[in-house]
Amino acid sequence: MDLDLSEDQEFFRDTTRKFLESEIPVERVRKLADDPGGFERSWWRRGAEMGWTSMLVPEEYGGGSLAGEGLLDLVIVAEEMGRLVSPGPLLATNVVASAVAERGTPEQQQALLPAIVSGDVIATWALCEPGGRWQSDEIGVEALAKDDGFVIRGSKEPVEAGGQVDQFLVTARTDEGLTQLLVPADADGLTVTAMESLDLVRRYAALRFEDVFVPASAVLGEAGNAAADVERQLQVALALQLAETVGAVDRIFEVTLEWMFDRFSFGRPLASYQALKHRFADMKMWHEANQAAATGAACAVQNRSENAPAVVSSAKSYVGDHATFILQECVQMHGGLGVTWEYDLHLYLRRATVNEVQYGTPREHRERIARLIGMDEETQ
Amino acid sequence: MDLDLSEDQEFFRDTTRKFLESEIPVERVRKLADDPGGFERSWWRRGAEMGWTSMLVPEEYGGGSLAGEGLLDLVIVAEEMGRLVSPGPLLATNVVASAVAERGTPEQQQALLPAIVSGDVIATWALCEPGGRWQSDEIGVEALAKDDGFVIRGSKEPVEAGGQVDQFLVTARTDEGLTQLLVPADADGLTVTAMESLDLVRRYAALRFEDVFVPASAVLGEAGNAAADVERQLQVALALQLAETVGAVDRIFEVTLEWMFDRFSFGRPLASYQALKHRFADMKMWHEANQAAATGAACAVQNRSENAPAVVSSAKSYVGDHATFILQECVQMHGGLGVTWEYDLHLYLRRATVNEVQYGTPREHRERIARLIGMDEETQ
Amino acid sequence: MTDTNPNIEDVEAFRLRARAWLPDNMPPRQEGVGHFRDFDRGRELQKRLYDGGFAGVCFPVEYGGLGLTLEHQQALDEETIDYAMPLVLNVPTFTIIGGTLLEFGTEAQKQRYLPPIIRGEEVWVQFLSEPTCGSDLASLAMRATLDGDAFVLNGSKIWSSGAHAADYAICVARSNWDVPKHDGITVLIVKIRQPGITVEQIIDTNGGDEFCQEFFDDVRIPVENVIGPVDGGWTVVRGLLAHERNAMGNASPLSSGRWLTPTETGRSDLMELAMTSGQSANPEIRQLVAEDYALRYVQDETTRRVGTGMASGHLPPTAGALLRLMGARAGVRRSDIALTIAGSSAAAWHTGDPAGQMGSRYVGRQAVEMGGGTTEMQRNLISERLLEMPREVAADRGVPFNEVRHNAMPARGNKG
Amino acid sequence: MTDTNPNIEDVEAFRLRARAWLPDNMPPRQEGVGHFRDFDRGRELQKRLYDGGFAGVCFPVEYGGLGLTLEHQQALDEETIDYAMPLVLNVPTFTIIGGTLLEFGTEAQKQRYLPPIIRGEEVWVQFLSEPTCGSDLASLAMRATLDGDAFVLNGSKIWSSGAHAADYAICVARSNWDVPKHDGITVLIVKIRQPGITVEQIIDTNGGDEFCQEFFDDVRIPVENVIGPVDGGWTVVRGLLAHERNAMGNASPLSSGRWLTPTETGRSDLMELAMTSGQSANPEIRQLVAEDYALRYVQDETTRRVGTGMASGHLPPTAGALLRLMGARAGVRRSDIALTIAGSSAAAWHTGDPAGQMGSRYVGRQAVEMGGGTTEMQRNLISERLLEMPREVAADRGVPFNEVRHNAMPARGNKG
Repeated sequence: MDLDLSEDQEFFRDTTRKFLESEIPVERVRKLADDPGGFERSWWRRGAEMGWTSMLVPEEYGGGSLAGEGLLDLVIVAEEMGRLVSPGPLLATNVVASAVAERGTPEQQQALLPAIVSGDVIATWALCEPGGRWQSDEIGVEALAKDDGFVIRGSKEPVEAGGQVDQFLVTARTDEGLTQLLVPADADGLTVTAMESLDLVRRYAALRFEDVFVPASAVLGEAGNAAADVERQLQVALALQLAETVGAVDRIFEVTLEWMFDRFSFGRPLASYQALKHRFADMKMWHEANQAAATGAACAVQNRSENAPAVVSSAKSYVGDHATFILQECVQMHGGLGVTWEYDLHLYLRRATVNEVQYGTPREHRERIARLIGMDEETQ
Repeated sequence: MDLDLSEDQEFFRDTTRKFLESEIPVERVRKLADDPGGFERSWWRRGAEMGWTSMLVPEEYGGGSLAGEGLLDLVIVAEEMGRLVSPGPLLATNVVASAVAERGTPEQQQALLPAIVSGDVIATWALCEPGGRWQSDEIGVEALAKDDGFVIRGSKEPVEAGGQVDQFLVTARTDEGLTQLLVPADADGLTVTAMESLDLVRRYAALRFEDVFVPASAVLGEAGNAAADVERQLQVALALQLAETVGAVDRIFEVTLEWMFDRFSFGRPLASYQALKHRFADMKMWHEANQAAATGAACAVQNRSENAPAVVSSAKSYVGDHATFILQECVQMHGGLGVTWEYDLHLYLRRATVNEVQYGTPREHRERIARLIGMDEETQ
Repeated sequence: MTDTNPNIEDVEAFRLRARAWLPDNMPPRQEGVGHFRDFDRGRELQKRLYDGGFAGVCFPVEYGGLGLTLEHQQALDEETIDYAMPLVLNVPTFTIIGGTLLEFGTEAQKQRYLPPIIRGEEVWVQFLSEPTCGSDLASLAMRATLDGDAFVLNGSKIWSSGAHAADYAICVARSNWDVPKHDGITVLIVKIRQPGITVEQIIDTNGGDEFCQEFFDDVRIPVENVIGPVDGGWTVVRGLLAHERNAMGNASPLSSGRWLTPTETGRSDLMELAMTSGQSANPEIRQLVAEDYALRYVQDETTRRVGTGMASGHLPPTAGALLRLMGARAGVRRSDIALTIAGSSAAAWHTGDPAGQMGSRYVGRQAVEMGGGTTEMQRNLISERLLEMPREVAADRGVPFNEVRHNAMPARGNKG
Repeated sequence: MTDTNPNIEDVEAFRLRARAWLPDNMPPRQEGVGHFRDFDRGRELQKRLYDGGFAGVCFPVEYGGLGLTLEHQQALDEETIDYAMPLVLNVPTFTIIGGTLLEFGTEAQKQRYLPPIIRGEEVWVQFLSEPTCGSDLASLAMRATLDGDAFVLNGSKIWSSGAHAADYAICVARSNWDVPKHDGITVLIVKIRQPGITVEQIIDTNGGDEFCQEFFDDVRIPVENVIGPVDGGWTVVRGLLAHERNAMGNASPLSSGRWLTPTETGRSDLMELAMTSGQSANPEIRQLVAEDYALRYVQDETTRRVGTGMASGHLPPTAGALLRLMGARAGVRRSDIALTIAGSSAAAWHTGDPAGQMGSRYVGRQAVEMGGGTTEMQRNLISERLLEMPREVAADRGVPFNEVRHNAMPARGNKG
């Protein structure tokens, strides 16, 4: 959480928190574990009314943010959802909304944005491919020009909420280069297969494109020249992912610290044992650093800072390593209770682990940093 | 230290320790820091009398061990030398002695072994090459057949005690493959340049071979077919290096544990603080593991176990990572005193650090393990 | 364990007899996980060994054993390395329970309980931990009230592995609340399946159901089932824990057959995953697989060193805590490596992809830091017992148990 | 620091005046290491700023400052980013000493000592730690005995950076041994070069000579040099430590000019080493260089977050301990990375090879975990003050100092 939220933002945060706490407390999340979709459309529409899908969309299409910095408002929602391991395609839908808002034709915008803002349509980004490939130069799905349109071939996985959405934004490759296409979920030749997931309510699917035809009007942005758009989408995704992780850790750190005071051993509260106190000091430091990194990344993306690519990867790799570490420490502090299904902690650890490895692992983002800071250049 | 030394070995250890404590205590090591050679020949001869150079040599050449397991006796010396950060080419000379004893012609053995055993001749192995190359397939120094002999070209560095020895064992490459040659220190065309060293008394040098001619009788073992000999030498070197490191840590762990009882803070001994106690528990565990690994490696080399290559690299990589870590923890326990020149701890940290990165870094040995356990084989 | 009998069978003769008998009588080795689901298989295998005259090698003849030496057992272990063995009965049944009964049991208890153990007929577990105990085992609050010729037990036990599939338990209870915690403890033999005892399986974060919680409602245990003195059971508990550490250091003579050591099992699961996921040439992945290999090697050597050191007396029995600590840290590291190798497949995978297990494994990784006493307790033990650093201040030292602050019993079904 | 004066110069006017003045008056930036060898350079640069009317921006006018606001100082910091600045005087002279004198000094002390500080004429250090103190600063044993109009000081101070090249010190001594340790402390201003004070440089493990130890033999300090109440100096020390933490969080208005943040300095030394040693394509080395980059970025952001949080009151002043802890851990990690990149060259190298520095750096790496209070003390602070976990048992709490067990003073030249 940024320490310097505006009054409007604080109010927004409080409203969001109250809504989530009353509408989708963790007991409800547990029940959704058995739901094939992992969330309910009607609930998502109500979230949309709260502004969850409008922050990155211009006012003319029903969008709007608190003070013109939509991403900084949206990360507040992501963080609150992290605090309650909420379901819902917040990241997925907003990445697509943002891409369409920034690069779509008026027709594309009119067709998609109002429906996304109202919560009637949900969308996701089909970026990653089998074998953990997600970087621009690894994209293998082909889009071949044909009859004033494109034929798409190849596989995308894992795709977040792939089995639940109405609309895909597919990152593919034409002869000219990276190209993005808007593909409806019911397109002919598209097979969507549910995958298993570590998270209780976040669903993933594998998409198989077998000669899926889309008209030229499906291209988002410029065919063959989508690299910058893909980078931007990645940054938006990471900013939201980071905020969610930080929110999850924040909640568990609070709960665990409380536990330390309540639980006694040898007649003393656990909180009085120096070996444990020192581990909490480290956790507190890492958690402050995680929050600083997540806030810094969101600001860099919001402001389109020149160094945003390296900043988001720095935050992603640091938070990826430290968030799950803190949560594992919190499991340990709880003793046996911490490894039981019935205690909520593992729901948070699952979410943070999923976030750690989706949209690039910490290791992959460090490799990206090495490239971004010029390690491939000639030695001077 | 192996927990199950024989009575003879315990006696040998005690004698060695007493000799080192009286002849070369740490204050004396500090004075040798300014000596270009880092040790005195006369002292080395007295060590030789104690058996430091005879353990890997057959009795016919004046050698002999306690009970036929020379390497297991010799690691006792290495460990005791580690406890006092002693100078002297123990590893360097014994690797050559062992190689000549195992693979030398009777002439080579007669020429070198008695003189090594008496301490009159010291020798070292010139294996490593610039850029941190030391594995068999990286050797670049050439030995070209010429006139019933070989012409050697190229650079070897760092070479332990390279500026102090009488005799080099050079690992080179002929057209047929790896070849080892015995080269006297005063050979024509050989330039020896002293290098700087992190250790106070262990010296290294760079060797430059500019068309150095040696007769065919200089070949140790079989020309072109030395890979197994090189592997064996590496194993002997690592067993000795590991024992020395373990000895260094053993001494500092003792001293630091004592310090914890003597030093008071807030009216309590440092030893009473749980956060520090838990760090000592970890240190104790790593140190036991280091000792187990070093003993296991020495046994595997002594017994020529089939898995000795992977065993020594496992021990080397594990001990390399953990020995210096323990020593750094001990520095921290000492506070400011631990980072002063005047306090002895840094001498041990220097020795352990040098051992960590010589004859392969932990990282390089892990890469070696990956190869040895079959990661380059086809997936089944 | 038994006096050397000059008339006992020679070790080599014993070995050869086993070598001849095994092929026709024991099935080939099949590594299990030591799970309660193997209990029945364990009973059957042990019965076969018993019928062949190879059960209870180091147990005394008078209680159904063979009265032989550790060397005989080791010879049997070597001969049976390629055969299926009832390994699941070693801990706790043979080593911890058997050792504790031999050390502290009455003659009648030994006569009654040891023979069925050796015949593989009765499987035991331990009822030690309680929901309110945490690391402080001696703060247990199961109430044992003397009523005529029986103790009446009320309370709850937890973290007993496979209790619902076992027959008997050693149960530790509080018989006196007016004295400091160590002075009011009584140890009892409890038949698990009897009125008043409800066994519930606990689902862990990975969906596993190994652990149980037991609820005791007015369970009557006859006084002849008390092991050691009434109110003086803490000595028995300490002995029991020593048998446990011995077993962990592979230093118990009551153990029969052994697990393959990690370096004997060939390719590790991590290497397998790296190879099959096409990452065998990735230098960072190679580092991790090799680190795991080295760690397993060093762990083996450390077990050998500490185990023989405890056996020879060079190391005290508490040195077992070093193995427990190392095992836990290595287990955690391995889960981290597994996650890194699995990468994004740990989060979302196709059914059947082994990489998909690595996320769950990571989520449940702390279990190894809790079983058999938390890692923090091991660090206390090592620093205070092995290194003799000062003991932690215990606010309950010398204070009657009923005046000490305890944890409240969580409500059943509490989610914390 | 000063009341807002409606007549003060507008921030933008001040900025433009600086922008116009700087090119002809200040040399270009050159990153130093903040070492005492830069003291003379610092004095000279500060004199130039003073002559140009840019010194002591937030110090009150009555003590030689400009009496302007933090915004003025920030504008000056921005304008001077490409110029050499007397950064070496920021800590401790301007921020810690200046701040402490302003907060606790008498009017006469402020009149006497602040103007020469602002003119760059007098450089200060802190005499806090003692050889027997360790982490427990309040256990200091420098003896201050009142004798007429002066305190007579006897004892030793240690770890004062560059004391032999400085002019004055704030010195903390014990004036009363019959009360608990916090209640008998007096803080004094000490001129360093005077009879009875011997300053010795300590050689560190890397051969550096930054730190000093001072020996006091009957040094008379006039009572007017006492800061704060006699025996009540612990309040002053706590204030001083708060100024120190503020300075570390880049949150002190008395600081002038700033270091480049790690991400502003371009290629890190680690990246440079990786590139020049031909390892830029090695995937593992790339991981490490990138890890360092990420760590530096996150450290910058954390400093910003915690610094502004302390300034706005969202975080208490002790939050500075988070930065100190993070800085130390990151420094240690960087030394480890440096060693890995250097590889065998860290052990043996040709003169002039930068890789050769990495071994020494590694050997001296713990220094960052000690300066400004050990990492362990930071962890105590964070857990006990920020997280409000229970305080450690202090055996000396409420006990007269002369009845508490202390460390013996090591003999001079002791090697431990």
